[in-house]
Amino acid sequence: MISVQEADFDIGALYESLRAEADNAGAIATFTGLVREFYEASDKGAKPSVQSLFLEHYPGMTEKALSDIVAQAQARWDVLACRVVHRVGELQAKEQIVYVGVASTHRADAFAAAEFIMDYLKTRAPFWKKQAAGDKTQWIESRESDELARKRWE
Amino acid sequence: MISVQEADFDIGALYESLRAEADNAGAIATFTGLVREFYEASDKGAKPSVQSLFLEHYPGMTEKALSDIVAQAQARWDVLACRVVHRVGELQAKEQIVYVGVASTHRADAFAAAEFIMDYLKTRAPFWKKQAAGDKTQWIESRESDELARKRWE
Amino acid sequence: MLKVHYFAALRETLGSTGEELNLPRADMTVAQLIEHLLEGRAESWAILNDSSQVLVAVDQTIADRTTSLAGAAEVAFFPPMTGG
Amino acid sequence: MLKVHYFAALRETLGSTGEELNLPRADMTVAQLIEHLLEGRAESWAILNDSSQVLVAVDQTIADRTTSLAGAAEVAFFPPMTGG
Repeated sequence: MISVQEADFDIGALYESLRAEADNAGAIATFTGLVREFYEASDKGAKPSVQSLFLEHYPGMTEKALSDIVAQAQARWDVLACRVVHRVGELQAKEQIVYVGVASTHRADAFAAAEFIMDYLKTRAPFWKKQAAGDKTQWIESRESDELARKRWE
Repeated sequence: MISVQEADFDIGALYESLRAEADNAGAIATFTGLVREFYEASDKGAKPSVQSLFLEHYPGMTEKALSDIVAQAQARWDVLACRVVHRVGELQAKEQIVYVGVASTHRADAFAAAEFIMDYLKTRAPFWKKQAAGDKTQWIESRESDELARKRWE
Repeated sequence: MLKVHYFAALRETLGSTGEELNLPRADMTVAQLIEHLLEGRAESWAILNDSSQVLVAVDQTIADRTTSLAGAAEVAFFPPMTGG
Repeated sequence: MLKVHYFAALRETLGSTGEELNLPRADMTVAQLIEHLLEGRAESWAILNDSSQVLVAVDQTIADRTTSLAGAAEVAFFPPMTGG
Protein backbone atom coordinates (compact mmCIF):
# COMPACT_ATOMS: atom_id res chain seq x y z
CA MET A 1 0.00 0.00 0.00
CA ILE A 2 2.91 2.35 0.76
CA SER A 3 6.28 2.06 -0.91
CA VAL A 4 9.45 4.18 -0.71
CA GLN A 5 11.75 2.94 -3.44
CA GLU A 6 14.52 3.80 -5.89
CA ALA A 7 12.89 1.93 -8.78
CA ASP A 8 10.45 3.51 -11.22
CA PHE A 9 6.79 2.46 -11.02
CA ASP A 10 4.14 1.30 -13.49
CA ILE A 11 0.95 3.41 -13.53
CA GLY A 12 -1.10 0.73 -15.30
CA ALA A 13 -0.12 -1.97 -12.79
CA LEU A 14 -0.80 0.29 -9.78
CA TYR A 15 -4.21 1.20 -11.17
CA GLU A 16 -5.11 -2.45 -11.82
CA SER A 17 -4.10 -3.41 -8.28
CA LEU A 18 -6.38 -0.69 -6.87
CA ARG A 19 -9.20 -1.87 -9.10
CA ALA A 20 -8.70 -5.49 -8.04
CA GLU A 21 -8.62 -4.67 -4.32
CA ALA A 22 -11.50 -2.19 -4.16
CA ASP A 23 -14.78 -4.06 -3.98
CA ASN A 24 -17.53 -2.10 -5.67
CA ALA A 25 -15.43 1.01 -6.35
CA GLY A 26 -17.15 3.54 -8.58
CA ALA A 27 -14.24 5.98 -8.70
CA ILE A 28 -10.45 5.88 -8.85
CA ALA A 29 -8.52 9.15 -8.63
CA THR A 30 -4.76 9.16 -9.17
CA PHE A 31 -1.95 11.65 -9.06
CA THR A 32 1.54 11.35 -10.51
CA GLY A 33 4.35 13.84 -9.84
CA LEU A 34 7.10 14.21 -12.45
CA VAL A 35 10.53 15.89 -12.50
CA ARG A 36 10.09 19.16 -14.34
CA GLU A 37 12.91 20.19 -16.67
CA PHE A 38 12.62 23.83 -15.67
CA TYR A 39 12.30 23.94 -11.93
CA GLU A 40 11.95 26.61 -9.29
CA ALA A 41 14.35 29.09 -10.91
CA SER A 42 12.34 29.04 -14.14
CA ASP A 43 9.42 30.49 -12.24
CA LYS A 44 11.46 33.64 -11.67
CA GLY A 45 12.66 34.17 -15.22
CA ALA A 46 16.02 32.38 -15.50
CA LYS A 47 15.70 28.94 -17.03
CA PRO A 48 18.49 26.61 -16.03
CA SER A 49 17.67 23.21 -17.39
CA VAL A 50 17.34 20.62 -14.65
CA GLN A 51 19.32 17.51 -15.52
CA SER A 52 18.49 15.60 -12.39
CA LEU A 53 17.09 15.64 -8.87
CA PHE A 54 18.41 13.88 -5.83
CA LEU A 55 15.70 12.79 -3.40
CA GLU A 56 16.98 12.41 0.17
CA HIS A 57 14.71 10.94 2.84
CA TYR A 58 14.63 9.88 6.49
CA PRO A 59 14.39 6.07 6.35
CA GLY A 60 11.82 4.71 8.77
CA MET A 61 10.12 8.03 9.37
CA THR A 62 9.06 8.32 5.71
CA GLU A 63 7.02 5.11 5.86
CA LYS A 64 5.60 6.10 9.26
CA ALA A 65 4.65 9.59 8.08
CA LEU A 66 3.01 8.25 4.91
CA SER A 67 1.06 5.62 6.89
CA ASP A 68 -0.20 8.32 9.26
CA ILE A 69 -1.31 10.48 6.33
CA VAL A 70 -3.16 7.59 4.69
CA ALA A 71 -4.83 6.71 8.01
CA GLN A 72 -6.05 10.31 8.33
CA ALA A 73 -7.48 10.15 4.80
CA GLN A 74 -9.21 6.84 5.61
CA ALA A 75 -10.77 8.39 8.71
CA ARG A 76 -12.15 11.35 6.76
CA TRP A 77 -13.31 9.77 3.51
CA ASP A 78 -14.62 6.53 2.06
CA VAL A 79 -11.32 4.96 0.95
CA LEU A 80 -11.74 1.42 -0.41
CA ALA A 81 -8.11 1.03 -1.48
CA CYS A 82 -5.06 3.28 -1.60
CA ARG A 83 -1.54 3.24 -3.05
CA VAL A 84 1.31 5.64 -2.28
CA VAL A 85 4.67 5.24 -4.01
CA HIS A 86 7.54 7.72 -3.53
CA ARG A 87 10.91 7.37 -5.17
CA VAL A 88 14.24 8.30 -3.57
CA GLY A 89 17.78 8.65 -4.91
CA GLU A 90 18.76 10.21 -8.23
CA LEU A 91 16.02 10.96 -10.79
CA GLN A 92 16.43 12.39 -14.28
CA ALA A 93 14.28 15.13 -15.85
CA LYS A 94 10.80 13.88 -16.85
CA GLU A 95 11.01 10.83 -14.57
CA GLN A 96 8.17 9.92 -12.23
CA ILE A 97 8.64 10.87 -8.55
CA VAL A 98 5.43 10.10 -6.71
CA TYR A 99 2.13 8.27 -7.20
CA VAL A 100 -1.04 8.44 -5.14
CA GLY A 101 -4.10 6.39 -6.11
CA VAL A 102 -7.40 6.21 -4.22
CA ALA A 103 -10.39 3.98 -4.97
CA SER A 104 -13.72 5.04 -3.47
CA THR A 105 -17.45 4.54 -3.92
CA HIS A 106 -17.98 8.05 -5.27
CA ARG A 107 -15.75 10.54 -7.04
CA ALA A 108 -15.78 13.38 -4.51
CA ASP A 109 -14.17 11.14 -1.87
CA ALA A 110 -11.61 9.76 -4.32
CA PHE A 111 -10.52 13.26 -5.41
CA ALA A 112 -10.47 14.70 -1.89
CA ALA A 113 -8.50 11.82 -0.37
CA ALA A 114 -5.92 11.82 -3.18
CA GLU A 115 -5.38 15.57 -2.98
CA PHE A 116 -5.27 15.49 0.84
CA ILE A 117 -2.61 12.77 0.76
CA MET A 118 -0.51 14.77 -1.73
CA ASP A 119 -0.83 18.03 0.24
CA TYR A 120 0.26 16.32 3.48
CA LEU A 121 2.96 14.27 1.76
CA LYS A 122 4.51 17.49 0.40
CA THR A 123 4.78 19.14 3.79
CA ARG A 124 4.76 16.34 6.40
CA ALA A 125 6.73 13.44 4.92
CA PRO A 126 10.51 13.72 5.31
CA PHE A 127 11.73 13.99 1.72
CA TRP A 128 14.08 16.69 0.41
CA LYS A 129 14.94 17.52 -3.19
CA LYS A 130 18.29 18.75 -4.44
CA GLN A 131 18.41 19.76 -8.09
CA ALA A 132 21.38 19.61 -10.43
CA ALA A 133 21.47 22.06 -13.36
CA GLY A 134 24.69 22.31 -15.32
CA ASP A 135 27.52 22.04 -12.77
CA LYS A 136 25.44 23.52 -9.95
CA THR A 137 23.47 21.69 -7.31
CA GLN A 138 20.94 23.39 -5.09
CA TRP A 139 18.47 22.32 -2.41
CA ILE A 140 14.94 23.15 -3.44
CA GLU A 141 13.24 25.49 -1.01
CA SER A 142 9.88 24.68 0.46
CA ARG A 143 6.97 26.68 -0.99
CA GLU A 144 4.61 28.60 1.23
CA SER A 145 1.84 27.61 -1.20
CA ASP A 146 2.37 23.96 -0.24
CA GLU A 147 1.92 24.77 3.45
CA LEU A 148 -1.21 26.79 2.63
CA ALA A 149 -2.55 23.87 0.55
CA ARG A 150 -2.13 21.59 3.55
CA LYS A 151 -3.66 24.03 6.03
CA ARG A 152 -6.96 24.26 4.16
CA TRP A 153 -7.69 20.64 5.25
CA GLU A 154 -7.42 21.47 8.97
CA MET B 1 -8.23 14.48 -26.82
CA ILE B 2 -11.94 13.63 -26.51
CA SER B 3 -13.39 10.26 -27.41
CA VAL B 4 -16.90 8.82 -27.13
CA GLN B 5 -16.61 5.12 -27.87
CA GLU B 6 -17.99 1.64 -27.24
CA ALA B 7 -14.55 0.08 -26.76
CA ASP B 8 -12.80 -0.18 -23.41
CA PHE B 9 -9.75 2.02 -22.80
CA ASP B 10 -6.21 1.47 -21.50
CA ILE B 11 -5.26 3.63 -18.50
CA GLY B 12 -1.53 3.09 -18.98
CA ALA B 13 -1.63 4.15 -22.64
CA LEU B 14 -3.78 7.22 -21.90
CA TYR B 15 -1.38 8.27 -19.13
CA GLU B 16 1.68 7.84 -21.36
CA SER B 17 0.07 9.89 -24.13
CA LEU B 18 -0.56 12.73 -21.64
CA ARG B 19 3.02 12.48 -20.42
CA ALA B 20 4.38 12.55 -23.98
CA GLU B 21 2.28 15.55 -25.00
CA ALA B 22 2.70 17.72 -21.91
CA ASP B 23 6.00 19.57 -22.09
CA ASN B 24 7.44 20.13 -18.64
CA ALA B 25 4.43 18.77 -16.76
CA GLY B 26 5.02 18.33 -13.04
CA ALA B 27 1.63 16.82 -12.28
CA ILE B 28 -0.85 14.44 -13.87
CA ALA B 29 -4.22 13.91 -12.19
CA THR B 30 -6.58 11.25 -13.51
CA PHE B 31 -10.05 9.98 -12.75
CA THR B 32 -11.66 6.72 -13.80
CA GLY B 33 -15.34 5.90 -13.29
CA LEU B 34 -16.36 2.24 -12.98
CA VAL B 35 -19.70 0.37 -13.05
CA ARG B 36 -20.59 -0.38 -9.42
CA GLU B 37 -22.15 -3.78 -8.76
CA PHE B 38 -24.52 -2.34 -6.18
CA TYR B 39 -25.93 0.80 -7.63
CA GLU B 40 -28.39 3.45 -6.52
CA ALA B 41 -30.81 1.09 -4.83
CA SER B 42 -28.02 -0.26 -2.62
CA ASP B 43 -27.71 3.18 -1.10
CA LYS B 44 -31.21 2.79 0.29
CA GLY B 45 -30.85 -0.66 1.80
CA ALA B 46 -31.99 -3.11 -0.87
CA LYS B 47 -29.08 -4.59 -2.80
CA PRO B 48 -30.05 -5.76 -6.26
CA SER B 49 -26.90 -6.79 -8.03
CA VAL B 50 -26.28 -4.76 -11.15
CA GLN B 51 -25.44 -7.02 -14.08
CA SER B 52 -25.03 -4.30 -16.63
CA LEU B 53 -25.58 -0.70 -17.58
CA PHE B 54 -26.69 0.70 -20.89
CA LEU B 55 -25.20 4.09 -21.72
CA GLU B 56 -27.33 6.10 -24.14
CA HIS B 57 -26.02 9.37 -25.54
CA TYR B 58 -26.85 12.17 -27.98
CA PRO B 59 -24.36 11.71 -30.81
CA GLY B 60 -22.80 14.97 -31.89
CA MET B 61 -23.86 16.91 -28.81
CA THR B 62 -21.79 14.69 -26.52
CA GLU B 63 -18.54 15.60 -28.27
CA LYS B 64 -19.57 19.27 -28.43
CA ALA B 65 -20.49 19.35 -24.74
CA LEU B 66 -17.25 17.65 -23.70
CA SER B 67 -15.18 20.04 -25.87
CA ASP B 68 -16.91 23.02 -24.26
CA ILE B 69 -16.21 21.63 -20.78
CA VAL B 70 -12.53 21.05 -21.57
CA ALA B 71 -12.25 24.57 -23.06
CA GLN B 72 -13.67 26.02 -19.83
CA ALA B 73 -11.13 24.07 -17.79
CA GLN B 74 -8.30 25.28 -20.03
CA ALA B 75 -9.45 28.87 -19.55
CA ARG B 76 -9.45 28.55 -15.75
CA TRP B 77 -6.35 26.45 -15.08
CA ASP B 78 -2.92 25.65 -16.47
CA VAL B 79 -3.80 22.60 -18.59
CA LEU B 80 -0.83 21.32 -20.63
CA ALA B 81 -2.65 18.25 -21.98
CA CYS B 82 -6.03 16.64 -21.41
CA ARG B 83 -7.83 13.39 -22.27
CA VAL B 84 -11.53 12.62 -21.89
CA VAL B 85 -12.88 9.19 -22.84
CA HIS B 86 -16.52 8.20 -22.27
CA ARG B 87 -17.94 4.84 -23.23
CA VAL B 88 -21.45 4.23 -24.59
CA GLY B 89 -23.53 1.11 -25.18
CA GLU B 90 -23.74 -1.89 -22.88
CA LEU B 91 -21.25 -2.18 -20.00
CA GLN B 92 -20.91 -5.02 -17.48
CA ALA B 93 -20.42 -4.62 -13.72
CA LYS B 94 -16.88 -3.49 -12.81
CA GLU B 95 -16.16 -2.22 -16.32
CA GLN B 96 -14.64 1.22 -16.93
CA ILE B 97 -17.06 3.97 -18.00
CA VAL B 98 -15.16 7.24 -18.09
CA TYR B 99 -11.61 8.58 -17.96
CA VAL B 100 -10.39 12.13 -17.42
CA GLY B 101 -6.66 12.90 -17.35
CA VAL B 102 -5.08 16.34 -16.95
CA ALA B 103 -1.38 17.24 -17.12
CA SER B 104 -0.35 20.53 -15.56
CA THR B 105 2.70 22.32 -14.21
CA HIS B 106 1.54 22.04 -10.60
CA ARG B 107 -0.73 19.63 -8.77
CA ALA B 108 -3.47 22.03 -7.62
CA ASP B 109 -4.33 22.88 -11.24
CA ALA B 110 -4.25 19.23 -12.33
CA PHE B 111 -6.63 18.17 -9.52
CA ALA B 112 -9.00 21.12 -9.95
CA ALA B 113 -9.26 20.79 -13.74
CA ALA B 114 -9.86 17.02 -13.56
CA GLU B 115 -12.55 17.35 -10.89
CA PHE B 116 -14.17 20.30 -12.69
CA ILE B 117 -14.35 18.30 -15.93
CA MET B 118 -15.94 15.34 -14.12
CA ASP B 119 -18.48 17.52 -12.28
CA TYR B 120 -19.56 19.21 -15.52
CA LEU B 121 -19.49 15.97 -17.52
CA LYS B 122 -21.90 14.38 -15.00
CA THR B 123 -24.48 17.13 -15.32
CA ARG B 124 -23.89 18.83 -18.67
CA ALA B 125 -22.89 16.12 -21.14
CA PRO B 126 -25.83 14.20 -22.69
CA PHE B 127 -25.33 10.67 -21.38
CA TRP B 128 -28.00 8.60 -19.65
CA LYS B 129 -27.58 5.33 -17.75
CA LYS B 130 -30.10 2.50 -17.59
CA GLN B 131 -29.25 -0.31 -15.21
CA ALA B 132 -30.22 -3.98 -15.51
CA ALA B 133 -30.53 -5.99 -12.29
CA GLY B 134 -32.07 -9.44 -12.55
CA ASP B 135 -34.92 -9.13 -15.07
CA LYS B 136 -35.54 -5.46 -14.31
CA THR B 137 -34.20 -2.46 -16.11
CA GLN B 138 -34.39 1.04 -14.71
CA TRP B 139 -33.20 4.49 -15.74
CA ILE B 140 -30.83 5.88 -13.15
CA GLU B 141 -32.08 9.13 -11.67
CA SER B 142 -29.88 12.18 -11.55
CA ARG B 143 -28.49 13.05 -8.14
CA GLU B 144 -28.93 16.46 -6.62
CA SER B 145 -25.42 16.05 -5.15
CA ASP B 146 -24.03 16.03 -8.70
CA GLU B 147 -25.73 19.31 -9.52
CA LEU B 148 -24.44 20.79 -6.25
CA ALA B 149 -20.92 19.56 -7.07
CA ARG B 150 -21.10 21.39 -10.40
CA LYS B 151 -22.53 24.58 -8.92
CA ARG B 152 -19.63 25.09 -6.53
CA TRP B 153 -17.41 25.91 -9.57
CA GLU B 154 -19.64 28.81 -10.67
CA MET C 1 -37.73 21.68 -41.33
CA LEU C 2 -36.89 21.25 -37.65
CA LYS C 3 -35.58 17.96 -36.28
CA VAL C 4 -36.81 17.10 -32.80
CA HIS C 5 -35.16 14.35 -30.73
CA TYR C 6 -36.29 12.60 -27.56
CA PHE C 7 -33.77 10.67 -25.46
CA ALA C 8 -33.56 8.07 -22.69
CA ALA C 9 -36.48 7.75 -20.22
CA LEU C 10 -38.34 10.55 -22.02
CA ARG C 11 -38.05 8.67 -25.32
CA GLU C 12 -39.68 5.66 -23.62
CA THR C 13 -42.39 7.76 -21.94
CA LEU C 14 -43.35 9.40 -25.21
CA GLY C 15 -42.81 6.28 -27.30
CA SER C 16 -40.92 8.32 -29.90
CA THR C 17 -37.26 8.84 -30.80
CA GLY C 18 -38.15 12.08 -32.57
CA GLU C 19 -39.86 13.71 -35.49
CA GLU C 20 -39.40 16.30 -38.22
CA LEU C 21 -41.77 19.20 -38.52
CA ASN C 22 -42.36 22.53 -40.12
CA LEU C 23 -42.84 25.30 -37.57
CA PRO C 24 -45.94 27.44 -38.08
CA ARG C 25 -43.68 30.48 -37.40
CA ALA C 26 -39.89 30.69 -37.79
CA ASP C 27 -39.31 32.75 -34.64
CA MET C 28 -41.04 30.51 -32.09
CA THR C 29 -39.55 29.93 -28.66
CA VAL C 30 -39.01 26.50 -27.13
CA ALA C 31 -42.13 27.06 -24.99
CA GLN C 32 -44.16 27.76 -28.12
CA LEU C 33 -42.74 24.65 -29.80
CA ILE C 34 -43.86 22.59 -26.80
CA GLU C 35 -47.35 24.10 -26.99
CA HIS C 36 -47.42 23.19 -30.68
CA LEU C 37 -46.24 19.61 -30.00
CA LEU C 38 -48.85 19.08 -27.28
CA GLU C 39 -51.79 19.87 -29.54
CA GLY C 40 -54.03 16.84 -29.84
CA ARG C 41 -51.51 14.51 -28.18
CA ALA C 42 -51.79 12.25 -25.14
CA GLU C 43 -51.52 13.74 -21.65
CA SER C 44 -48.08 12.14 -21.22
CA TRP C 45 -46.64 14.78 -23.56
CA ALA C 46 -47.33 17.52 -20.98
CA ILE C 47 -44.12 16.44 -19.23
CA LEU C 48 -42.26 18.55 -21.82
CA ASN C 49 -43.39 21.58 -19.85
CA ASP C 50 -41.68 20.39 -16.66
CA SER C 51 -38.23 21.96 -16.77
CA SER C 52 -37.05 20.01 -13.71
CA GLN C 53 -37.70 16.69 -15.46
CA VAL C 54 -37.08 17.59 -19.08
CA LEU C 55 -34.08 19.57 -20.32
CA VAL C 56 -33.82 21.04 -23.79
CA ALA C 57 -30.96 21.62 -26.21
CA VAL C 58 -31.19 23.80 -29.32
CA ASP C 59 -28.65 22.94 -32.00
CA GLN C 60 -26.84 20.75 -29.48
CA THR C 61 -26.41 23.48 -26.88
CA ILE C 62 -28.28 23.51 -23.57
CA ALA C 63 -31.14 26.01 -23.80
CA ASP C 64 -34.30 26.87 -21.89
CA ARG C 65 -38.01 27.41 -22.60
CA THR C 66 -37.44 31.05 -23.58
CA THR C 67 -34.77 30.27 -26.20
CA SER C 68 -35.74 31.31 -29.73
CA LEU C 69 -35.76 28.69 -32.48
CA ALA C 70 -35.04 31.23 -35.25
CA GLY C 71 -32.49 29.57 -37.53
CA ALA C 72 -32.37 26.37 -35.45
CA ALA C 73 -32.08 23.02 -37.23
CA GLU C 74 -32.38 20.70 -34.25
CA VAL C 75 -34.09 20.60 -30.86
CA ALA C 76 -33.68 17.82 -28.31
CA PHE C 77 -35.64 17.02 -25.15
CA PHE C 78 -34.18 14.70 -22.50
CA PRO C 79 -34.05 13.95 -18.77
CA PRO C 80 -31.26 15.35 -16.54
CA MET C 81 -27.95 13.74 -17.56
CA THR C 82 -26.58 10.76 -15.67
CA GLY C 83 -23.26 10.03 -17.38
CA GLY C 84 -19.81 9.71 -15.91
CA MET D 1 22.01 7.01 24.52
CA LEU D 2 20.15 9.38 22.19
CA LYS D 3 20.63 9.23 18.42
CA VAL D 4 20.54 12.61 16.68
CA HIS D 5 20.17 12.92 12.90
CA TYR D 6 20.67 15.87 10.58
CA PHE D 7 19.22 15.77 7.06
CA ALA D 8 19.48 17.50 3.68
CA ALA D 9 20.65 21.14 3.56
CA LEU D 10 21.00 21.20 7.35
CA ARG D 11 23.30 18.17 7.20
CA GLU D 12 25.51 20.06 4.76
CA THR D 13 25.41 23.31 6.78
CA LEU D 14 26.46 21.51 9.96
CA GLY D 15 28.83 19.10 8.19
CA SER D 16 27.37 16.19 10.15
CA THR D 17 24.94 13.37 9.46
CA GLY D 18 24.34 12.92 13.18
CA GLU D 19 25.76 11.85 16.50
CA GLU D 20 25.04 9.76 19.56
CA LEU D 21 25.05 11.35 22.97
CA ASN D 22 24.14 10.85 26.59
CA LEU D 23 21.78 13.52 27.84
CA PRO D 24 22.83 15.25 31.07
CA ARG D 25 19.19 14.83 32.21
CA ALA D 26 16.61 12.30 30.96
CA ASP D 27 13.66 14.74 30.92
CA MET D 28 15.13 17.48 28.77
CA THR D 29 13.04 19.24 26.14
CA VAL D 30 14.08 19.66 22.52
CA ALA D 31 14.99 23.30 23.32
CA GLN D 32 17.29 22.14 26.11
CA LEU D 33 18.85 19.54 23.82
CA ILE D 34 19.61 22.29 21.31
CA GLU D 35 21.18 24.43 24.05
CA HIS D 36 23.31 21.42 25.01
CA LEU D 37 24.34 20.76 21.39
CA LEU D 38 25.32 24.42 20.82
CA GLU D 39 27.84 24.50 23.70
CA GLY D 40 31.30 25.18 22.34
CA ARG D 41 30.27 24.68 18.71
CA ALA D 42 30.53 26.96 15.69
CA GLU D 43 28.01 29.77 15.18
CA SER D 44 26.41 27.83 12.29
CA TRP D 45 24.81 25.47 14.82
CA ALA D 46 22.59 28.30 16.13
CA ILE D 47 20.30 27.63 13.15
CA LEU D 48 18.83 24.76 15.21
CA ASN D 49 16.97 27.40 17.21
CA ASP D 50 15.20 28.74 14.13
CA SER D 51 11.95 26.81 13.98
CA SER D 52 11.03 28.25 10.58
CA GLN D 53 14.19 26.84 9.00
CA VAL D 54 14.72 23.72 11.09
CA LEU D 55 11.99 21.21 11.96
CA VAL D 56 12.38 18.50 14.56
CA ALA D 57 11.09 14.95 14.90
CA VAL D 58 11.23 12.92 18.12
CA ASP D 59 11.12 9.16 17.56
CA GLN D 60 10.12 9.78 13.94
CA THR D 61 7.12 11.96 14.76
CA ILE D 62 7.03 15.69 14.09
CA ALA D 63 7.60 17.56 17.39
CA ASP D 64 8.46 21.07 18.51
CA ARG D 65 10.98 22.79 20.80
CA THR D 66 8.83 22.14 23.89
CA THR D 67 8.54 18.37 23.34
CA SER D 68 10.06 16.29 26.14
CA LEU D 69 12.77 13.78 25.28
CA ALA D 70 11.91 11.51 28.23
CA GLY D 71 12.11 7.95 26.88
CA ALA D 72 13.06 9.10 23.38
CA ALA D 73 15.60 7.07 21.38
CA GLU D 74 15.95 9.31 18.34
CA VAL D 75 15.77 12.99 17.47
CA ALA D 76 16.09 14.40 13.96
CA PHE D 77 16.59 17.96 12.73
CA PHE D 78 15.88 18.90 9.12
CA PRO D 79 14.67 21.68 6.80
CA PRO D 80 11.01 21.95 5.74
CA MET D 81 10.13 18.99 3.54
CA THR D 82 10.15 19.27 -0.24
CA GLY D 83 9.02 15.85 -1.43
CA GLY D 84 6.24 14.92 -3.80
